Amino acid sequence: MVALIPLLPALGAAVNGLFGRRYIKENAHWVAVGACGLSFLAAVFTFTSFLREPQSYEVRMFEWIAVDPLRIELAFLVDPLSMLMAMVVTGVGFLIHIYSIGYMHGDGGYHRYFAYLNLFMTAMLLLVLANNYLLMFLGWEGVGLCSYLLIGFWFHKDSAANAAKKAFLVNRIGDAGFILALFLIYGQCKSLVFHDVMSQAHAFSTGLATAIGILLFVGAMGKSAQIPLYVWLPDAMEGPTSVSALIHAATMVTAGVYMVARNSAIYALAPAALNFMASVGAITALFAASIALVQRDIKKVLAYSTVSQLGYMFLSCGVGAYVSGMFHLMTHAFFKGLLFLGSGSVIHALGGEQDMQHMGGLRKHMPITAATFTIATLAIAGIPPLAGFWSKDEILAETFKNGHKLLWGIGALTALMTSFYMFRLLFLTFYGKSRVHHDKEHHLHESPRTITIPLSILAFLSIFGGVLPGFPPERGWIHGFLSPAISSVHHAKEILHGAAEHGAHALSLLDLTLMAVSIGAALMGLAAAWYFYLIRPALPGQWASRLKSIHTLLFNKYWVDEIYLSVFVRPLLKLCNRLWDFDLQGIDGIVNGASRVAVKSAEESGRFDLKFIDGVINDIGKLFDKWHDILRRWQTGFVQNYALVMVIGVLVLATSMFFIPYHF
Amino acid sequence: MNQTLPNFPLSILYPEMILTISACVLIFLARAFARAHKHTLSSIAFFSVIAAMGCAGSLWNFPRWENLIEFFLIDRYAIFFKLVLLVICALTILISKRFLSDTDTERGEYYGLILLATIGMMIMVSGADLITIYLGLETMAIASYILAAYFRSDERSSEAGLKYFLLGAFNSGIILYGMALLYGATGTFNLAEMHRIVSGLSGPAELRLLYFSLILLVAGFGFKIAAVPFHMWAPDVYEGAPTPVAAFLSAGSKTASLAVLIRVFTVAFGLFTELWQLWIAYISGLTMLFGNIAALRQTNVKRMLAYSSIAHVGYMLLGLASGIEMGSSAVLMYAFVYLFANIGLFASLILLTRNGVPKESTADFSGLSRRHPLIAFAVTIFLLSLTGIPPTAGFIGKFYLFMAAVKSGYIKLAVVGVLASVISLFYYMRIVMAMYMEKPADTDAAALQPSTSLGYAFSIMVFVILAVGIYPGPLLDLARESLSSIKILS
Amino acid sequence: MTHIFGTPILTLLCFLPLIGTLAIVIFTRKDEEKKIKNIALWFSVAAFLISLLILPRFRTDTAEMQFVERAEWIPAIGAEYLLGIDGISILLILLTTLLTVIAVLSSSTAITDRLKEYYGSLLLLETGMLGVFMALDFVLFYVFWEVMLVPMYFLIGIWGGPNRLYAAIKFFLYTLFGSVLMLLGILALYFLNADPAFGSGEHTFNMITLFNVQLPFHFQCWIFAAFFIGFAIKVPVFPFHTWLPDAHVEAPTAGSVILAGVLLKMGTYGFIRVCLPMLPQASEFFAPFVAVLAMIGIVYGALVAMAQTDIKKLVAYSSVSHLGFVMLGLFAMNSQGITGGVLQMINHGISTGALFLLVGIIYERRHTRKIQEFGGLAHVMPVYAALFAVTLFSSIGLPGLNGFVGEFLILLGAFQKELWYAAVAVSGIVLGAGYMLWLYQRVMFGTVTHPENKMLKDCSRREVLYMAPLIILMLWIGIYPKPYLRLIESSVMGTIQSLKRPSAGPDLMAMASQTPPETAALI
Amino acid sequence: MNLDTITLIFGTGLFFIGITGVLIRRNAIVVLMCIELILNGVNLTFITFSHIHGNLAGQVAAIFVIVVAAAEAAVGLAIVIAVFRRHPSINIDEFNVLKW
Repeated sequence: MVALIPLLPALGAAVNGLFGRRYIKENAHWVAVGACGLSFLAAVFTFTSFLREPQSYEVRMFEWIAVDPLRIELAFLVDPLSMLMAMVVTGVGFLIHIYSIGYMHGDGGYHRYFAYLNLFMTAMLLLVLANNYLLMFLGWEGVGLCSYLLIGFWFHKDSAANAAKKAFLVNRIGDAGFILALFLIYGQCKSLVFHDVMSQAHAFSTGLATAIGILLFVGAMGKSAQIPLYVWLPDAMEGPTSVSALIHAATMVTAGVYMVARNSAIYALAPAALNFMASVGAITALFAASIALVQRDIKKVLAYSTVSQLGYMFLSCGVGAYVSGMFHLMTHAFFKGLLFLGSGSVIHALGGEQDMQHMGGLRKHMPITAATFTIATLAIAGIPPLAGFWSKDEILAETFKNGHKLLWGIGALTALMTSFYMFRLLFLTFYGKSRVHHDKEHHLHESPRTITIPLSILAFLSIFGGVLPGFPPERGWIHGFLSPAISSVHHAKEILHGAAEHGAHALSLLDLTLMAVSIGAALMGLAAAWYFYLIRPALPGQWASRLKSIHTLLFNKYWVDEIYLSVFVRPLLKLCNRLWDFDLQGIDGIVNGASRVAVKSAEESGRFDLKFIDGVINDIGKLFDKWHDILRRWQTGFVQNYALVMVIGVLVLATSMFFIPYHF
Repeated sequence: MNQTLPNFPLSILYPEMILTISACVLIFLARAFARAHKHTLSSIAFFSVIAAMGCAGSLWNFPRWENLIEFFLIDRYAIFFKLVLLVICALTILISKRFLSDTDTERGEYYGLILLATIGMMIMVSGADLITIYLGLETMAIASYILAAYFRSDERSSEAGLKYFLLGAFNSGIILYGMALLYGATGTFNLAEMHRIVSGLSGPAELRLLYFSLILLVAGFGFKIAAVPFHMWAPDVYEGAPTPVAAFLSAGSKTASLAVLIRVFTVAFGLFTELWQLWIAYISGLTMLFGNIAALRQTNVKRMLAYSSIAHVGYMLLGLASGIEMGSSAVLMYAFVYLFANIGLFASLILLTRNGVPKESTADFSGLSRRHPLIAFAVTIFLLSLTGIPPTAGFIGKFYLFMAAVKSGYIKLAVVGVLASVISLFYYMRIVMAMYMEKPADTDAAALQPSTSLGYAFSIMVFVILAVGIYPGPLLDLARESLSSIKILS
Repeated sequence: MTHIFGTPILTLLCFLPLIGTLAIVIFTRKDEEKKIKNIALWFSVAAFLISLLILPRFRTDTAEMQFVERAEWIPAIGAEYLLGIDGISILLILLTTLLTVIAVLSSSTAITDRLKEYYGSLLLLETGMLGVFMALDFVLFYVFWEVMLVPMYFLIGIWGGPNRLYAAIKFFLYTLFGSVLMLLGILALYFLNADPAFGSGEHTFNMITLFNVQLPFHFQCWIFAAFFIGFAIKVPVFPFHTWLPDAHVEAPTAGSVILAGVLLKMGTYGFIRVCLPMLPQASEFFAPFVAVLAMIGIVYGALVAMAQTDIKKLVAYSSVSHLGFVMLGLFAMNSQGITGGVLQMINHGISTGALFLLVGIIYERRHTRKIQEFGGLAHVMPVYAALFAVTLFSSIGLPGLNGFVGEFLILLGAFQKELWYAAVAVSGIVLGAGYMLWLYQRVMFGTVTHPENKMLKDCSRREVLYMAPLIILMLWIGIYPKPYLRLIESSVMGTIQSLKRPSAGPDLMAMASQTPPETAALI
Repeated sequence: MNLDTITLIFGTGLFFIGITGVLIRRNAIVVLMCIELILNGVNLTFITFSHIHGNLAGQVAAIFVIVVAAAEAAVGLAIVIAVFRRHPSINIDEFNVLKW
């Protein structure tokens, strides 16, 4: 049953991939959605049976790579963490599949799109269900591949093709870290199965654990778009919006968080790695949020917002609150998925327009989209009692309680900014006066039902996702469900932090204060956005010109892309060209570099003006040619010279007795 | 030398006698045949060589091959070389026919001189006595001078003859002086006796004489086999001489002189083995390098072949330097293997000659594969064999040589050797390139028609090269056996 | 055991293509194109089927040579006709026969001139390659090793690109240079083995006997150096690689496929067949040196590939990089490394072979390989783009495809040998993705900029047919490599066992000084 | 210094004079004569050694050499004449069509 979860989408992908172009064409969605739906059902089935009997188990398929003593199986692990992820992935995935039917309708690569999407589901499910690191890595790279394919789905656009390549390459850098971590783990444990590694993790030295932790986090940086490897995610918005929702918001980008949570046992031994992770997370959150403040492209804002929210998740994991991180991962999947889908609905309605300056007042034309979008905005901004509030607040609280006051401050500030830019987005898009081009205005329409139904379902989840599994969430079902998977870490954390846990059992005054701060931040952001964009729409422009330097800096995203380009990419290419020159001239030349002198001296003697007629062998050839020329010039044609050479030969032989130690 | 001729079976002299009679017939009675019977001339020559070959072969198991006549040995070593020389002679006759009729110079003297030179060579390899050797050598040399200058009307041929003669005669003087000193040191001309006496020599004066005679003989025979630095005549003579003559000289006179060199040095200079091996080693290295580098960009294929034959002598000397047992049998092997490819290439030059106009540049080979694929294939096999690429005989020859060199510890020399053969690949492959990868140079290049005799020659040579390359065992055994007969002499 | 259906199977397999060559030469006329092609195809398919026939009888539980065939050849020097295979060679043999079939198929429209010579050379080449992988006698090995140079030289030189003469002679010269040094190494081994102090005391070129030779360290080093140059040029290991781009670029498609797919493997095969088992201590000693060269090759190859403007050249340089991985794996000298190295040999044969085929497909249509001449091909040739994509991802080691399994094992092996090896090599993976994806973007993505490209036909049925087995293999090895790994396993273990063999100790060194001059001279 | 030594020295002298002549004289005929000088030097040496060793072998050799030298000279002159027919000079340094 577990095997079916990834297998079904794989089949769907294969069918659509092989036969889509010729035979299936417009009906590709039946295959894809069917496969995904069945996969979801399988996940639900597994999940419920797991709930009945909450005991982790592994399902072995076959031996994948076996070279003594390395044995790696294709096997699945069913435990709370993987089940939660599987549910999120298949659930959200299924919704987005449905959404895509409407969204991608009429696209030339319809079957291709669904094949990729199914392939993505397979890879992602392998990633979350894997029972060992290598299989996880397979999924990890697999989702990268699908991300590449889907970002570049409209490959006729150069920007899309570039973005796809960038995504894959940046991810590969991260993957390099991942795989090195994998080697370190194997070197220590002689196994790559999670279970074996976790049971031996306590024996890791701090240094090793830190190295592994940081390398794994490098992998996560790539996949989950953290500084400095976040640059691909904003560009990834070149793909279809449904893809952005599924891959670049709800599922794939959160793989890093999942992976970190999966390795909690190792991180527990590496406080330095944790601190590093928390700091990176917090800085990323703030950094991305600040960029999001001024972006005009609706998807770009959402993209930076995703980066920022992912920063939150790593902050959470970094301070040891893995469960909170996972919780936020789940709620984020709901509301960010919803936001993207909503924006997709808008873009769809506007015929591809993504600039918010050409939107406004869309509420009237597309009520369902507007309503669900508003819900999602409220959720992400952290307005209680929506889902986002609970998870975000929990992260901030955990950060504060674990003693990272500065990080908490950053987090709170980010929350304020999040609220501001999200409401800015909401107001600019759906409220206020319409700035839509006139020729587009009368085309405006609400999206078809395949789009609105997923929106509604996600909206529901965004509202209740936080409290549905129990109130307050900290003591709710999810936490109870997840903590066994991360129990080892709690154990370790107790050793590390002593009694840090004790406050979690009741809503203390501290909790309430922190909660108030985050609500306050959210509301402040809301109010500011309201003032700026609904009451005084001229104000943002004025501020922008007044704070021109900051605005330019933010608007250009700190020029990070440009810096990367000039610091890494261009020099690398230059190096490549240099090396090529070297290859053309150098290596063959080096071989006889020393002998060149001989050639030179031969040339100097003036008689030789040889062109290399055949040009057949480069420099060695030339060298021999020179010698050839010298040697054959000895052959003067004069008989007496020949006789002289003979006589000299005899004389040399005769005198050699003085040099050869030979005794009569 | 107060020997009365013993009662020996005349059959041991049959090969030489057959050839002599045939040569006399050809030279003196050629006029009688007139021009109408051109086929007869070459047929007489060819079949007498075949008959001689048969007689020589039948001597292989001759029961008492030690000192039957004191100055004329019929040991397996001699027979092996006689057979090789007769093969060379036969092939030369086969390839000459077309060339001579093309240039309208087919005369009895030509074949007669070829046979005479062969007789000289055969006497050389049978020589058990310095005087016999000298006589054989001069018989060969005088005939070759004339052959080189055979095209009287051709400036280049005459010049080649003149140069060959002047230098050859000069060299005879050197060899003779070496022999005189050797005689002075030992008081005998007989090699076997010399061997006995030399091992007992102790007086410094005698040793010094021996030493200088060694130097002179190295130079003298070095000249004959065209080893650096005594090689200078070879390129000019081969280029100028008529093509079949060049083939004959580069294969025959070299092989014969090498045979004598091995015999004289191993037998007479056993005392100095290490010394002359060292010299030969140096000469070998120089020769390999020089020959190959000088051949590198020759556009005249004949001249290129001249240099390449110098280079191949270098390889053979490598074997000689590597000791008596394995090294010398490798030399025998190589000499045999080399002759086919070498004559084959000269033959291809003959084939290209059109209406008496020599086509000797690399460019003349262009597009040969389209004009005559089989010939192109054969030439490729010859070239591969010369380079030493399996599955040709040349590979086995080189392999065995390098094996001997490694065995006796001449690693550096072996490295030089293998690198030199890599260099040689370059110029050999240029011909392959021209044949297969370039368009025919002249537009009227119709399909080439090899004459029957040339066709036979080509087939024989290709067959032998491939057969020896694939299954060299018998030849190796043959070479070893013939060499072991030298030891019986000593 | 050695006979299947009453025939000595290896001999049959090895010489079947040669018979094909002769059949073409003798029984066809120049203008009977169809007949020539059919003969070539059937003979290559027959060879492939025979190689498959071997598979079920192949025992995976032993490192011994199997199907050994033995006959007298040159008794005077102890050379025999000795064939046999083990787990390493059988895979390479299968790869060879498969790629030859594909090469024949892929040539049917690409080659229009001098078909007789072409297919004859191709089949002759196959005999040479198979012989190298089967020969267990050094002389025989060397003979096959050289024999295959000649047809390859012709393939490049006659049917190659504009600069083919240069490329052909360069290929020939480089390889010959290497192999003659190898020859000296072989001879040295031969004579040292004849010394009872080190080996079996007999004069033999039998590799199985020579596996047990135990040489003193300094002998090993010299012999290793000789073999190293021979094999490294073939592989090619940086900095001996400069012949490769030229040869690849100029060779016709089938030539490149065979060259990349099989010929390069002969170098690595040589390392694993000769250097590791016969010269264990020297291998151990030189391993860091080789590993460094391999790593330079990995990174350097990738970087230079990135600068290329010619697709084929790019693929050629990528081979330098990939073969660097193989070398790194082999010289990690542990089970994962060597297994990965061997598997990667196969993988590289499949994926780079496929890449060359793909390049050939568009070259045939457009007669250019310049990257800037293309763009947006995915619009006009969707199937082609898809095939290219799978191949490309296989080449850059995407998990789930064949390249990953090999690379992972290699990296794991390298990591266990020396931590930083893996760290450096991993960068090669990143760069590999870089140049390949950039290539793909420039060729496939974007809009169709050149009007000539608008009318390009997508892959024909024949082209898909010969790509299909490669694609299937990529997926198969990627997802379920176990059968392949099992084939390799015992032989690799055997190699590792022999690596642990002690060298001739100091007491033997003392004996060496009293050995006969023939060995003492080597010192 | 006995007679043998003197004749030996004399023979050697002839030999070297001949060699020098070959190396420096340009006229083909003169070179031919110098070669004869070499051979005569050799003959003298043979005969002297024959005397020293007390056997006849050396003298026999000398006779052989004289005979062969005559033949050689005949052939050589013929060649020189053949060349002279085409070329109005017998200066051997003017014959260098064949070189390099």
